[in-house]
Amino acid sequence: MKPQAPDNLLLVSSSPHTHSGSSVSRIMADVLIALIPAFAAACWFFGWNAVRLTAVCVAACLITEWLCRKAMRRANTIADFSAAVTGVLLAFNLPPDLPSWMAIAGSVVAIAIAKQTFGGLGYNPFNPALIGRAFLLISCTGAMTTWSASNWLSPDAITTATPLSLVKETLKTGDPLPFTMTGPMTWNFFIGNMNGCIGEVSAAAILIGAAYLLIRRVITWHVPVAFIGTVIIYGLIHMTCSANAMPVHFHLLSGGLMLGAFFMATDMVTTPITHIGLIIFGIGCGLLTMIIRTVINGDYPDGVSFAILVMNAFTPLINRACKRLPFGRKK
Amino acid sequence: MEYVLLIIGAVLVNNFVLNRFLGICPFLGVSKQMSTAIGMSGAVIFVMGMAAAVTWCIQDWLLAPLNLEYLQTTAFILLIAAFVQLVDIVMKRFLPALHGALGIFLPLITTNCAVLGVAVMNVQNESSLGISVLFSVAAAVGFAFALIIFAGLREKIERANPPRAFRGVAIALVTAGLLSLSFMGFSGLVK
Amino acid sequence: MKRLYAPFNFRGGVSPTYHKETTCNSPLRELPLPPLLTISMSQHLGAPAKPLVSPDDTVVGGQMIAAAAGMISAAIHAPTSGRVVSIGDAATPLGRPAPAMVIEPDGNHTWQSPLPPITNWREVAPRTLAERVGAAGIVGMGGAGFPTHVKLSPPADKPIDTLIINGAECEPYLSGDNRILLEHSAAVWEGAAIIAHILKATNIYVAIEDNKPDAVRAMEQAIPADLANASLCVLKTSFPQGSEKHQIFSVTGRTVPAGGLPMDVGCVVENVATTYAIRDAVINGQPLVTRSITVSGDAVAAPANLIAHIGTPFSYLVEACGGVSGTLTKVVSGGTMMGFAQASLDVTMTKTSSGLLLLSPSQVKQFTSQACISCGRCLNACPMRLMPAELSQYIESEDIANAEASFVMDCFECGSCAFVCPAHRPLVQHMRRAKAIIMAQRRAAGPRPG
Amino acid sequence: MNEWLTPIMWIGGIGAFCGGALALAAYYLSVPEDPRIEQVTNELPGANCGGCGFAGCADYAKALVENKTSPDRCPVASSAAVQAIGALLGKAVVASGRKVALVLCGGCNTEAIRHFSYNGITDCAAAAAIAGGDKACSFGCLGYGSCLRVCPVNCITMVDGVAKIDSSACIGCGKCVAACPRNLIQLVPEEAKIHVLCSSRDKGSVVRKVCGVGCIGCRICVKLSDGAISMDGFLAKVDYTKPPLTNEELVEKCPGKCIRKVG
Repeated sequence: MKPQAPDNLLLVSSSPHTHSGSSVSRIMADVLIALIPAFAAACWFFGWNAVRLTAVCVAACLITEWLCRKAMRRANTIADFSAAVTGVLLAFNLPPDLPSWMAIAGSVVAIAIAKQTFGGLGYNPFNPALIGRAFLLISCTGAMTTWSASNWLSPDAITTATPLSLVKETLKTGDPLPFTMTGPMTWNFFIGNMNGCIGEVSAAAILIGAAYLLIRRVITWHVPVAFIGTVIIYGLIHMTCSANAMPVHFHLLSGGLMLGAFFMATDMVTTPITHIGLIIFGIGCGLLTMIIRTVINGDYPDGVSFAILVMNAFTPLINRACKRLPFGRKK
Repeated sequence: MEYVLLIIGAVLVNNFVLNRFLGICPFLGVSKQMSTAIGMSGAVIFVMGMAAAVTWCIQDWLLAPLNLEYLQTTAFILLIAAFVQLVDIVMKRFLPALHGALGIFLPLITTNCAVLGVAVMNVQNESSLGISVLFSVAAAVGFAFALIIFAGLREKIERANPPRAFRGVAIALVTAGLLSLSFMGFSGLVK
Repeated sequence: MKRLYAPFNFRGGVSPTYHKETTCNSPLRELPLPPLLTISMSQHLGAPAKPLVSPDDTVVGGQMIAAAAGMISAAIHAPTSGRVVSIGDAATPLGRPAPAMVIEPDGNHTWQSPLPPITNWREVAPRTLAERVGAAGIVGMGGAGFPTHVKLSPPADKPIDTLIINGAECEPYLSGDNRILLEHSAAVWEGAAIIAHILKATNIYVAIEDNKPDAVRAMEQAIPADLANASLCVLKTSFPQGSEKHQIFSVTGRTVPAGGLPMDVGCVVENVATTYAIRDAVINGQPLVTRSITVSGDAVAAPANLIAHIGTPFSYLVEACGGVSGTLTKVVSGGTMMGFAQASLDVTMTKTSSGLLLLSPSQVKQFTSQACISCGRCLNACPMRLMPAELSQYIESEDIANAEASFVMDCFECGSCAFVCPAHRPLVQHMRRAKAIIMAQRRAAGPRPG
Repeated sequence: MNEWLTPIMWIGGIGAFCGGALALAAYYLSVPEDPRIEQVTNELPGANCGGCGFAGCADYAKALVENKTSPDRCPVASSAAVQAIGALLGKAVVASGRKVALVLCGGCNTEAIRHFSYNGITDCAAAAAIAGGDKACSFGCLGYGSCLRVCPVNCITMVDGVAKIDSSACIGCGKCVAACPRNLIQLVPEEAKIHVLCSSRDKGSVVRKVCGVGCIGCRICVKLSDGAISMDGFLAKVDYTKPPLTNEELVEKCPGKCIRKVG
């Protein structure tokens, strides 16, 4: 006769037997909520294309994630929303006219290669969305740097470049700066009325989302402050050294700086873990961004995504260097 | 300023490993541990600097005057091979711990295309002896830079949980590819 | 005037939901003897006690039934008169089985304490009093179970100037210490005075978290006029405020060095229940055979604070509180942060059982551990300023040497890291595992020099 | 000089110079190394399993040559290899027969009960530290695979909550023996096929409550086995120093169903 186990087995686990209730999916959901204002701004400025790209990227990311987990015979992780966050962030880093198939290709690379190859969320050394973008930028350079005309300059000066690339191209040919940051121009830049990737144009919308993340304590101030602070300091020094320098607020409001500083460089998985490490990370991002932006010979007008990726590579080294001493221990 | 640009160019922009894809074998081989990566970095910087000097002397004092430039590759390989063997013997005698740590990879520098590559590049650029050595050392520092970053990353991915098919070198190669992708952002900064 | 607010507060820590309102107003109630007592020989930190009686012997209440085995050990006394049924292995609340003595009470409760009362303790040598504490089998009743007489006999080169009576009770649900502070305020002060006399300590603090205003008021009013330098220290409510090292920091600003003891910075911390037991042992000559225990949780019908005999089965405590209500999924001995989950209710209480929690499915979630997303929350929560995220990854990849180099041995398993972890990683269990492996390695390597 | 002689001369000259320099360096800077280390390393299996207690085959070979250990420490090497090493070192060695690891527990999920449900890390030692482990039998295999993870040849699988070792693939390195917190794994001679698959020292009445295939201490096997099985308290144990058991009657007659033929 076989022994019978009692009907109602008690659950036994290690302490603690209570939990704060936080979860990965809650964190990712907060990031998605924080991206809503930027999405609204994208829809306002780019219309149907913003919806199309975001939908395509999110769908492609989710499907890729599902397929990868299936192929690896592991538990499904769509429910933690991390793939959705990657999809939205990737979409926000794409120009409005990018063909859908390219967006899909970028999403597949982001999830399949940059994330699931390493075993999924938590193991990836690089930010998947940024890998997707860098992949597209290098493989489909033309499409990734084509911008539909918008009215961010005066209507008679319609241009098909982002402010950053316009500045860089002009300086490369030796011409003076193409425009000055007047009051209305700054306002346009701030609300997002300019050419650029769909989610990065509106600093105002991103700041609203960032405030939500800070209040919800999903992100800490360290990376954004160090990142943006470094950009400001570098920008000020650059202005005093060079006659052909754009003002600091141009650098703050153009390109992917705001989106990068608040949403990409704060990705927990790929950034250092200690506060000091995060500050070093932010400073590194700021420096590299400005080097790529201001060295005229460079191939790329904006350096935010590459700067963050390079600093992602440095993250293990920063973690190694920034260990802290426990309570009661001395050097 | 020219020298600074030369160094930045060799380290960041035209990095031997991440941009020119030279020296991949030791890059993958010794990056598993930070300690060996640092040891290897030292060895490569030393060997590349010295090899540049030796090959420059052979090129400018022997091959060029005798119009034997077509022997360049053969002569360089011969010299570098002998030189690395010498370093190996000296290190085994005087730095046995480092020698043990580097293991097979020190002799592998012999056939490392990065060493030959830098020597050939110096000839192509018609650099002076000083510039040749500086460029070689900078290139080696770039190699070391990439190697150490990669060692840090590998310690992280060592703890990752890739699917069975990607375990080991496969995931290391994927990571190296992504690292290279990240460094593409520097392209064009320095010619 | 004697109330002061803690001038410091340790860094880190968490704020769990305390659930104290269920029992904090329920007075201590004495529980009758159960039909069988199973008294573990391992009720304290250190070597298990050596039984002094054999099966079928009869014992009287207060009789020493097991003697301390070595320096770090404690004596055990019979809670009542009766017959020794058997001595054999039994489960302990800490999980590991240990030798235990089963006593069947005879119902007469004949009591004959071997310890004469000492009422004039002020004239008695500190050494004699410390020996009395040892003879009464008193151990740290906050949870660690460190034999108290050892703590009260510091070496001559470590003078003690500060005594802190730990009334923080920072664990969720528990309110036994709170009740002692409220109901026996004067006795706790007297106990504190005895300990201060033993240690020749000049400053006495009773430290209470600010979520127990009643206890603070009661203790403030009860400060004896003749006790110089005694004050009531109100601490910020934060887990783990009850940890010795952190309480010393909060109260005095002193940092106990890693691997060191409070006596290294001239402090001794005693739990409220221990202080009360010390007073009983000295003034009434009572060995430690009962203790306060909070029976709480949402799966028990009538949560209460009880005074129960050591060796009482948990099932008996539950019955005394109206039995199980609803679905019972988890039984925890101690608090929810650092307590131990029990395999069954057959386990019996010991000198360190401060609480028995019965939790329903709504309070207990089963989690699957995910990969660390390095959010860094555990770093902010860790009161020892460790890096649990990193440590757990080392341990997961079996890199115990690196974990040791990253100070895993400094972890005291408070659970703050696992409490905040969004990936639900069993961080404490990882730490425990690494610590066990390292301890085994150290034992195998033999005693370390020095 | 003609077109082909010049390059040959120069390359030859450079080569000769380098060769000379190397020869000199090798001569003056050489580090003496015992040639037997390499020979011994060649004889070792090269599995680098660490079963000998050294950091790998080369390390073991070095220790062997330096006379710090004995050649029979390698669990993997064939007896011929051990003899060869002994010959190299000038030592007489008696090679022991091949040993394989065996899990002495048959309490799978359908036979042995679990008395609570465990939620935590998948590691036997960690699980055993919490309320004594979830298997009701305090001697039984917990099934959280600590042995499986340390096996250098991946020959352990978890079958229905109990570790099973593929004896044909096992190299007998003994890592799993050390990894099991319940000390259930033992190295047994490969020829032995009939085993007592139980390690419970509990009384029969206790065993019956928690496991359907546990040793109840009935002693029937002791009588049948002609001294090859003896009682250790309430547990029957096979004496593996005696010739392997062949009597299949043991398997049929065991009332606890814990004597089984394996492999």
